Amino acid sequence: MTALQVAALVVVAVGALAVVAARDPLRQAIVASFYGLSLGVLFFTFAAPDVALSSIVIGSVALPTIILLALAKISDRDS
Amino acid sequence: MSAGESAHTPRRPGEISFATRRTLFLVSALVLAGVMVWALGGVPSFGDYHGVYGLVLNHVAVPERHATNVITAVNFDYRGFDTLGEEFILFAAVLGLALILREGRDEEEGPPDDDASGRRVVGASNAVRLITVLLIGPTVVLAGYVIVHGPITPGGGFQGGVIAATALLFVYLGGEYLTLRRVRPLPAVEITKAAGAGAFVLIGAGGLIFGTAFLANFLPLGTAGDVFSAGTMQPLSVAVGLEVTGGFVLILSEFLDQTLVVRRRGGAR
Amino acid sequence: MSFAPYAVAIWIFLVGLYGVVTSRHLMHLVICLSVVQSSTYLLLLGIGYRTDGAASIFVDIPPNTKAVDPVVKALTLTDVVVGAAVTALLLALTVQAKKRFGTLDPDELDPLRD
Amino acid sequence: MEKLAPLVVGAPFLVAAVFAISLPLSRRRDDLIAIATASTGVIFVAALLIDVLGRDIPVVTWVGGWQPRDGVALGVSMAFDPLSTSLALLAAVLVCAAFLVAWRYFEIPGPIFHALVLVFGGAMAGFCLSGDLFNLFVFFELMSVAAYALTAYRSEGSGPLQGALTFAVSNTVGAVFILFGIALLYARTGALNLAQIGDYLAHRPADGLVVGAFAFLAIGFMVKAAVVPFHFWLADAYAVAPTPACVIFSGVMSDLGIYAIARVYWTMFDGPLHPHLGELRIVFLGLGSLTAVWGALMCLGQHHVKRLLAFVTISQIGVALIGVGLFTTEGVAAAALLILADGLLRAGLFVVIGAVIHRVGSVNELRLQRLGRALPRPLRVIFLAGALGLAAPPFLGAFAGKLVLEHAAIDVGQGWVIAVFAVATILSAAAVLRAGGRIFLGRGAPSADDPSALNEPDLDSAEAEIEGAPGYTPPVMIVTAGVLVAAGLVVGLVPGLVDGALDAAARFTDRNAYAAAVLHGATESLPDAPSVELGALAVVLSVVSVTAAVAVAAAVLSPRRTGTAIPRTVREPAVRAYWMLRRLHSGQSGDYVAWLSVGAAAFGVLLAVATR
Repeated sequence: MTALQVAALVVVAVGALAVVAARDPLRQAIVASFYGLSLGVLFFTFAAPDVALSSIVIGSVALPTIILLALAKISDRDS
Repeated sequence: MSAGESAHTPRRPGEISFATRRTLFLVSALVLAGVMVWALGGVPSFGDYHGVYGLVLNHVAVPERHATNVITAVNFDYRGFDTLGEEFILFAAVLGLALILREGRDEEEGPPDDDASGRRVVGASNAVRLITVLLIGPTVVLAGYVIVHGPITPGGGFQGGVIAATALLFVYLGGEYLTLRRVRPLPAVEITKAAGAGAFVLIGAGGLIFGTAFLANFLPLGTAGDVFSAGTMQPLSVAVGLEVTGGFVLILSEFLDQTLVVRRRGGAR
Repeated sequence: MSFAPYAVAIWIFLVGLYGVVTSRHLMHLVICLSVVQSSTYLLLLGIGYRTDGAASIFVDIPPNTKAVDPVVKALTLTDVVVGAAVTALLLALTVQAKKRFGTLDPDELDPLRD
Repeated sequence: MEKLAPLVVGAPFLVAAVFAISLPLSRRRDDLIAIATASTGVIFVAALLIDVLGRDIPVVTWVGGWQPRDGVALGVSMAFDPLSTSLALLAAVLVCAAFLVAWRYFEIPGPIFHALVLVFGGAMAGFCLSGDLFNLFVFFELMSVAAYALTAYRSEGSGPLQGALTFAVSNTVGAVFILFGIALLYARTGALNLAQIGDYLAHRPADGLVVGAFAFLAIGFMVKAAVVPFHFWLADAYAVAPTPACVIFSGVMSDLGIYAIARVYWTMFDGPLHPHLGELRIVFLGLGSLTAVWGALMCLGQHHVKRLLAFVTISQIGVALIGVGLFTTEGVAAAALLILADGLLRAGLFVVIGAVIHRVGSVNELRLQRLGRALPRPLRVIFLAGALGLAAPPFLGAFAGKLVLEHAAIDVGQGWVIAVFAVATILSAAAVLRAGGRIFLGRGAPSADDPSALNEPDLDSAEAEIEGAPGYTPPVMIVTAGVLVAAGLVVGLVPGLVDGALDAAARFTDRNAYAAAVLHGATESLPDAPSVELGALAVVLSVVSVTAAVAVAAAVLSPRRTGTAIPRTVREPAVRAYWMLRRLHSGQSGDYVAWLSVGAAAFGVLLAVATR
C-alpha cells in the first residue's frame, strides 16, 4: 500500500464518522460533500478514475445540492 | 433546534427505549463486525487480486470491441443487461420522486408560475451571476465530451449526464430562475429522460434483429481510440447520458420547485 | 496492513448504520444511509485492486500492461448511481413527511402504531 | 425462443418509458395499453414455460450473445428451468391482475402508476430468470425502488409516507448485505455467474468467506422476504400501499426473497455447504418456524384488515422458508407449491379488500361490521372461500404443498415442523375467517360495546381511493378476486401438479446439470424426481386444521365472552406478552434497523457455529 492510499483511507474513515456525527443537517450536508470528495480521491489512488469521477460529481456535488434544496424547504417550515 | 438535542419520545409499555435500542445495536454491531472480519479474512491481500473475469476482459476488450476503456465495455457491452436495469432504477426513482413531490405541490397552489417573487431564489450578486452564466457553456461542452468519449477515456453516459445536470445547478446559483424555466421546460426534460431509457431498450432490440442476441453489437466497430468506435457502445452511452441528464435535472428541479413554492409562501406570510 | 481497506469498509458500514439507528432527524438518517451504501464502493474497489496496476484504460499504454480489475469498477459505477437514486427518493419522502407530520423525528412518524 | 427472453424484461420497460412521456392519452387508453402489455407478458412467459417443460435441461441464453469461453462467463446469462419460469409466470399473472383492479380503483388516473408497475413486473421477471449474481442484485434493487415509489403512491397520506420510509430504509440495508456477499464471492472466485461460482466453490471446503457470503446474501434476501426479525417493515408497508400494488407485493414479491435463497444455495453453495446441512437445517427451520408463528400470533389481534393480511403474508413466508430450509428436493417442491397456492389466495383476498375500500372506504374490521351488508354477495363468498383456503382444506389450496412438506420434513427427521405449520395455519386462517365473519356475516359482539375498538387504526382519508359512484362495485374487481381465489383453491387439484413440482424441484436442485447447461451447453440426463404418496396423516391434519380454524374464529366471534373461560392467571400474562410483541412493531425505522442488525449478527454467528 502506498502512503497516499493509507492517508486517503484514514481521511475516508474519519470522514464517515464525521458525517454521522454531524447532527445538524446543514453542517452534515457540507461534511457529506467533503466525504464524497475524499472517496473520490481514494478511488483515484485505487486506479479507478471512472469511479472517482462519478463519486465526485454525484457524492460531492449533486447529492449535497439535492440535500441543500430539500433543507431549504424544510427549514422554511420550521421558522 | 438541532437534531441531536431533541427530546426523546415517551414510550408506551412494551416499546423498547431509545437507550435499549442503541445498546442492542452496539452489542450486535460488535458481533457483526466479528463475523465480517471472519468472512473478509478469506479475501486475497489488498493488491493481490487475480480474478479470472477481469483478466480475460482486460485482454479481449480492446481487440474485440475496439474500446480502449474496458470499464465502458463492461458497462455497455459485456454486462449491458445490468446497465439496462440500472437505468430503469434511476427512471423509477425519478418517477416516484416526481409523484411524491408533485402531489403536495398541486394541492398547495398548483404548479409554480413565473411570478416575480419566484425570480430571485438566492440573493446572488451580479459577479456571481456572470461567472455562473459563463460556466454554463463549458460545462455543457464538457458533459458532451465525457459522454461520447466513454469508450475511450474515463467517463461515459453516467458521469457526463450528471455533469450536464449540474449545468442547471449553475443556473440556479446564478439566481436566474426565469432563465431556468426556459432552459428546463419540464416536458422536454421528461421526454429526454424517457427517450434515453427507451432508446436503450430499442438498441438492445436492434441487437436481436440485426445481430445475434438482445443487446448484442450490430454496428461497425471502427478503429479503437476513435470517437466513432466500439459499435453499439457509443449510442448506448449516449442513451444513458440522455436518461441521466434528464433524470438528474428532474430531481434537482422537483426539489427546486418545492423550495420556490415554499419561499413564496414564506414571503406572503 | 493489507486488510486495511476492508477494515475501513466494515467501519464505514457500521458507523453509518449506527447513525441510522440513533438518528433523530430524517434528513440525517437518509445521509447516514448513503454512508452505509458507500462502504460497498470501497469494498468492491479494494477487492479488485492490483498493486501498481493501471486503470484498464488502454489509450496511452500497451494492451498487456498490468491493470486493475475492470469488472468491480463497472459494478461500483452501477452501485453509485443506484445509491444516488435511492437517496434522492428518500429525500423526497423526507420533504413530504415534514409536510404531513410536521416533524422530522423518525420516531414520531407512527400512524399505524397499534 | 429463448433468444427473445430478455424482452420479458425489455418490453415492459419500453412501454413504461412511453408512459412516462405522459402524453395526455385518455385514461382508458392508458389502462388498455397496460393491460395489453401485461397479458402479452403472461402469454410470453407461459410459452417459455411450455418450451422449458419439454426439455431435459435448463434453457440458457446469454444477453448480448456473449457465450462463455473455457468455462469463463463474459456476459450475463438468463436460465430458465420449470421452477423459475413458473414463478415468473405467477408474477406476470399478478401484474395483470393489479392492472385489472387498478382499472376501476383509482380516482386519479396516472400513467405513473402504470409505468411503475410495468417496470416492477419486468424487474420481477428479470429477478426470477437471471443467472448472474450481480444482475440478480440489480433487479432486486429495481424491484425495491419501484415498490417504494408504489407504496408512497398516496403520498398525501401520513401512513404511506411512513410505510415507504421504513420499507426503503430496511431494504436498502438489506441490499448492502447482498453487495457484501457478492463482493466476497467475487474476491474468491473471480466470477459473477452463478454456475461458474458454484463450479469454483464445489470442491473446496467452506471457510469463513464462503459461509459469510452465504450469510450476507441470505440476510439481504430475508429482509425482502420479511423473515423475523427482518420483517418489521412489511406490515407498515403492505398496510398502506395501494391495494393493486399489494396484490403483487403480497402475492409474489415477498416470495421472491425465499426463491432467491433457494436459488443461490442450489447453484453456488450446495458443494461447500453440503457436509453441514444437518446443522444449517436447524438454523433455517428455526427461523422459518419463528416467522410462521410470530406472523400468525400477530394476525390474531389485528383489526386493520390490510395489516392483518400483511401478517398472514409473514406467517406463510415462514412456512415457505421451512420448505426451502429443509434443503432437499422435496422441500423445494413443497415451498414452490405453497408459494403458488397461497400467493394466489393472498392476492385474491387483497382484491376483495380493495373492493371493500372502494365501496365503503374503510379497512377497520370493527367498523365494517355494520357496513358489511352493503357489500355485494359474491365478495362474501370469495372472501370466506379464500380464508378457508388458507387453512389448506383436503385437496384444495396449499394442501398439495403441505402434503409434500410433511413428507420432506419426516424424511430428514424434522417431523416437529409439521406441528409448527399446523399451528401457524390454524391461527392465521382463523384470524382471516374472524375478519370475514365479522365483515360479511355481521357476526360477533357489536363493537358499540367496546368504544375503544373504533379508535383502532383505519385508512387515512387520503387512502380512500374511491372512484365512481358509491353503492357500486365494479364487476371487474369481483371477477378478478374470484378468479384469483378460485385458481388458488383448485391449483391443488391439477392432475400431475405434485409430480410436476417434484420434477421441477429435482432439476432446480441439480447443481451439476445447471452448471453444465450454462457453462458448456451440455446435455445431462434428467435427475430422478422423488415421488410422494398421499398419506392419511395429511388428510387428517388438513381436516383438523380447517376445523380448528373455524372453531377458533367462531369462538372469538361468539356473543358469549368465550375469553373469560380461560383462567385469568393464563389469560393476563398471555395478553401482556402479546402486547409486548406487538409493540415491538413500533413503526420506527431506528428500531427496525437495530433488530435487523441483531438478526444479522445472530444469523452470522449461528451459521459460523453450524459450519464449524
